[in-house]
Amino acid sequence: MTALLELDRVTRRFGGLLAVNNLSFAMREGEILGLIGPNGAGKSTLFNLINGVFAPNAGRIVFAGVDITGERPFMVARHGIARTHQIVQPLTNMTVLDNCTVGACFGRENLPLHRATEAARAAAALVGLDDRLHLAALHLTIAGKKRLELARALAAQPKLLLLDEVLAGLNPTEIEHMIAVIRRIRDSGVTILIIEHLMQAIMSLSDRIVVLNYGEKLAEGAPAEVARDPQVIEAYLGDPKLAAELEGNDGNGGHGSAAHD
Amino acid sequence: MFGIIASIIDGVLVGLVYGLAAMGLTLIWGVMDVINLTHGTMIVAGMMGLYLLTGAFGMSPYFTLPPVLIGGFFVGVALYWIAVHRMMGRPPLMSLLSTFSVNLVLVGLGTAVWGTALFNVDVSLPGLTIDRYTFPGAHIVAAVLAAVIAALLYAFLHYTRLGKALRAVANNREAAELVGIPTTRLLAIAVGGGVALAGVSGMLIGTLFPFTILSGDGYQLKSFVVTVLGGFGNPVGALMGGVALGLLEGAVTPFVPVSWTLVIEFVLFVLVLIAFPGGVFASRRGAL
Amino acid sequence: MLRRPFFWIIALVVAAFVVLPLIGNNVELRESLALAAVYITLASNLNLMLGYAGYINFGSIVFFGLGGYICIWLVDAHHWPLAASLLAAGIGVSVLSLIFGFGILRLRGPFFALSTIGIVEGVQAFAENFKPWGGSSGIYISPEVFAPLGGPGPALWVIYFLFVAVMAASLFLSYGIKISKFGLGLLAIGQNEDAAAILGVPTPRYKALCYSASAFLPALAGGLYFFKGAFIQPTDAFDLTLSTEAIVICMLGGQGTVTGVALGAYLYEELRGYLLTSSTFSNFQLVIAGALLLVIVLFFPSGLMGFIYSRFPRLQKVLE
Amino acid sequence: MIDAKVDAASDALLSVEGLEAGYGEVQVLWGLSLKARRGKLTAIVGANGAGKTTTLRAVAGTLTPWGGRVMLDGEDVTRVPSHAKAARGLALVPEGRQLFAAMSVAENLELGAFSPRAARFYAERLEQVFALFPRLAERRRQRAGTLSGGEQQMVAIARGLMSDPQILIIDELSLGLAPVVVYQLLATLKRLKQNGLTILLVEQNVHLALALSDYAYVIAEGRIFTEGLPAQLTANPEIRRAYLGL
Repeated sequence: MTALLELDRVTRRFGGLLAVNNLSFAMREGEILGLIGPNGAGKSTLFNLINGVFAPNAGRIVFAGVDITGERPFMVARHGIARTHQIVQPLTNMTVLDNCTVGACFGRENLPLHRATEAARAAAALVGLDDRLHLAALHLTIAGKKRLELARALAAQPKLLLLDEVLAGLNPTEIEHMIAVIRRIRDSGVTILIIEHLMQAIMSLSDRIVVLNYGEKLAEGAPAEVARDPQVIEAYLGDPKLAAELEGNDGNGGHGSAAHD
Repeated sequence: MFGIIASIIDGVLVGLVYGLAAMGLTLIWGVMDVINLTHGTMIVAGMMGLYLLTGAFGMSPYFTLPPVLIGGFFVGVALYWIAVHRMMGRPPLMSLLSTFSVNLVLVGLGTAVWGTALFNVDVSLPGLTIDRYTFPGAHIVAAVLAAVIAALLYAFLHYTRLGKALRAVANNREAAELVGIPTTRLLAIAVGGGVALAGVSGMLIGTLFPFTILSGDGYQLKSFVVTVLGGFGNPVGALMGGVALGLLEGAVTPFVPVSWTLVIEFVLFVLVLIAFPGGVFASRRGAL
Repeated sequence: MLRRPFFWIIALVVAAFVVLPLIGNNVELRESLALAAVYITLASNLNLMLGYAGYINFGSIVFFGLGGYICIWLVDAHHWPLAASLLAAGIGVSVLSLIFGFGILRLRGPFFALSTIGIVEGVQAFAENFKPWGGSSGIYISPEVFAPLGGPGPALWVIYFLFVAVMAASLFLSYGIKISKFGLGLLAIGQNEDAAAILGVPTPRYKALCYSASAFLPALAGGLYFFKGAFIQPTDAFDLTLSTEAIVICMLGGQGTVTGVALGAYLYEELRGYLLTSSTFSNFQLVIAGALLLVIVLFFPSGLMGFIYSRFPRLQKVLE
Repeated sequence: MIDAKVDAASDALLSVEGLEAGYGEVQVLWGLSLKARRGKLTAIVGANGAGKTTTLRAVAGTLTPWGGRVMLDGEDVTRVPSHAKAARGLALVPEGRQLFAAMSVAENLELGAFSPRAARFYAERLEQVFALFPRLAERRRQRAGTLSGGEQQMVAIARGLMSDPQILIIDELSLGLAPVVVYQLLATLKRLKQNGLTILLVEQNVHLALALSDYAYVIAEGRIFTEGLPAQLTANPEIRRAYLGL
């Protein structure tokens, strides 16, 4: 098995809620795997399990042949897994360069400071932040902060990159730019697991898609297959049959205009 | 043997008063996640209230309770507007620093006026003698009063409109605002209530032991220990924690020099915190 | 480090501390500068925790007092020479705080701060009950111990230069850490501990090391301070006023900056000197310190250096 | 009483005009306008991060708008604090329920009627709410935090209703709920509407939202992307594309 990342029956509970339930999948080296599902399906929890913010209640997570189940986040980072956050987490009062240098210093390569600075500059350049290296992170726009998340993760020179909604909140031009950046990163040999709500983007970016719903795997496959899957359509758009039924229930007008097939 | 049991019982009596003090700390923490570092000084303020009112106006010690309670409430409301209000939404360390600095000012003023003289308020009540052991009357009265006030607080929080609104603010501030509760005013009331409780417990402690302007630190530490034992943000837990601390003090006093009790309590404090790293409170959050 | 201008700025300050009191054998200035050196030492080491890692240590005085106790005890009871006693005090306190640090630094934010208050109470109670340290009456050392330093008079000069050396070491340590990888990790922890851990900063180890590093030089300063007074007792050694003042100084100058803390220490010392001599304010030292801190926390949380940086952004590169 | 004379504009109970809002330095809403008409159910749909929740927070006042106006029943309430809006009959059922988790169901409902106006009708309202959600009557003594997701959403809606609202605003009704539960809740909303309540619903489940609403807005990037009668919108391939990328 040449899987870079392998999840084996991973489960995580929060109180009575099964956030991730008996989930298994594997990632090949060099692929982009898209992770989709409705809000609350367990996608961000899954990221937190992989990079050690939470430990799973059951199951195993194996990365590059090493069992990393239950390791603390800073140990996971050292193995070569880097991530971005859905809600950006910049080191607010530090400069863009310092933010990236932290990533480079403590990432997979564990670089000394002077070499880390070079790696940080390169990562910032890749995402197009090289003109704002000495700006404090808090002064960046939301798009800038999203790019910073990515640059910081890249500076660690990871083998696996976890991207959590890097496109959300960006305008179309910024999205286009970000997609190009993600492609470039993949071409440089980094494996990518990406959560995204912008369907067009994730469908075109991903080699394969895993669909989560209620913490379980609903479907897995090529983007086109997944998009045709009736279960997936239901999870996203809601059940058309239920909707029709509800509409049929409507006794006395009030919203007759809502009729549809 | 009865000596030890008597010592434990006496410890529990005093522990109830410590529990009341901790309720003041935990009320503020539970409602707004602010640790009030003026707590110890507010306890001393209650003691001084007792001393001054009994001395200057010749009031009977226990009749100083209402003025101390009311005065404490207004001092607390002022504390909210001066040091806490601007800290809402800033990192928690900032409210720690702001209440810390107010405490410096208060302690400074207190020592400038009164120095470090030892004060003693004599309540001269008959004790209750069982076998050869006498439980001081003041301990019994203070414990009963503490228990009554704690019960009243519980009733206030659970059976009045304002109390329920306060708990709602503790549970979920944004939702409280959405159902029409003026949350800022309630935060001020919570600090007022917390300080009033600290003051009253100080007044009660003043009837038990002599004190100085600087006695606050030790009692503040006890309040922290009690709060951690009972679960942060949980007033009933605080009372139980007080009893537990009193039990412990009563049980060790016969064997260990008094000056060690603070050390033992501190070690307990750290151990409990470490055994439940954030957990004791996390699991009890919103238990108010 | 030698190539950076800031290194030479520190060196210049230290040189001034050495030279100025020697001009005309100015003993009064020497005593005032000695106190400033103590403030700078305490504040800049506190700054490692407060300004870099973002953890408030209300009880930094423990390092100072415990260092004093170990040093005095070794000098008095075991007749160790001063240098060895100081070193032993520094190492002893650092090791103790490393062990403590791994424990209490598992507590986040306010809980860590609370436990540092508890540590002061705990250690003070220990000192009051520990017979070899004289319990609550403390330890007096006989003036004979000054003999190897050339008698009481010259000894004061030696001690002063040692104070300055400890201060210099504190400033260089602060600066050295700030420009190192270790410092970068600490700053990241101070900004956002969770994000730092996810980026790979080994947070538990770094915090404990920082706590321990911030203990060493204050312990030396404490050893010197009480050696100079030839007397130590629990209420002096663990007086919270000094830790409090260190916090005020950090916040006044600007937490996280080396210059700010030194500047804050100097300004605070001046202010305090004025207040102590003025008849109105001499009793209100704590009140003034508290009011000052409150105003800073409420209105100027980034302190003097924050103000300077915002006015002169270029200075940020020169004055760390 | 003067039904015939009211024109479409004054028929709006809630009207939002040119709303701008954001967090920190980040602007999320860029001049968004919409109306919720009396006695109708108006839906807002849109992708994640489009600004739906921000819109509702700015309307309810838990987020201060940067610009634009919020009119409730003809009065400008843009700067009215959140708790005072609640007293004027604007009830927001926030995303993720936001119950008073450690308090009982009954206490949650009682707090819903906190404003003096609502407190007068407390008993009457409680009866109505229990009739609407019999399950809550059974669970009235239970801590709200220990209920199932669907029951929690019921409490959240019921708490909103207890304030005797003129308009009930619901954010992400179906979030994390099983379809059958969502169906029941939506059926309840329909009954409420038939009783004359004005409802503004934000919903990810486009099919259900459109099936139930009288008028709908599609938000994208902090602006109104398109609006119209549900039938017009469902026929629109743009919406399918925005949601599934087909």
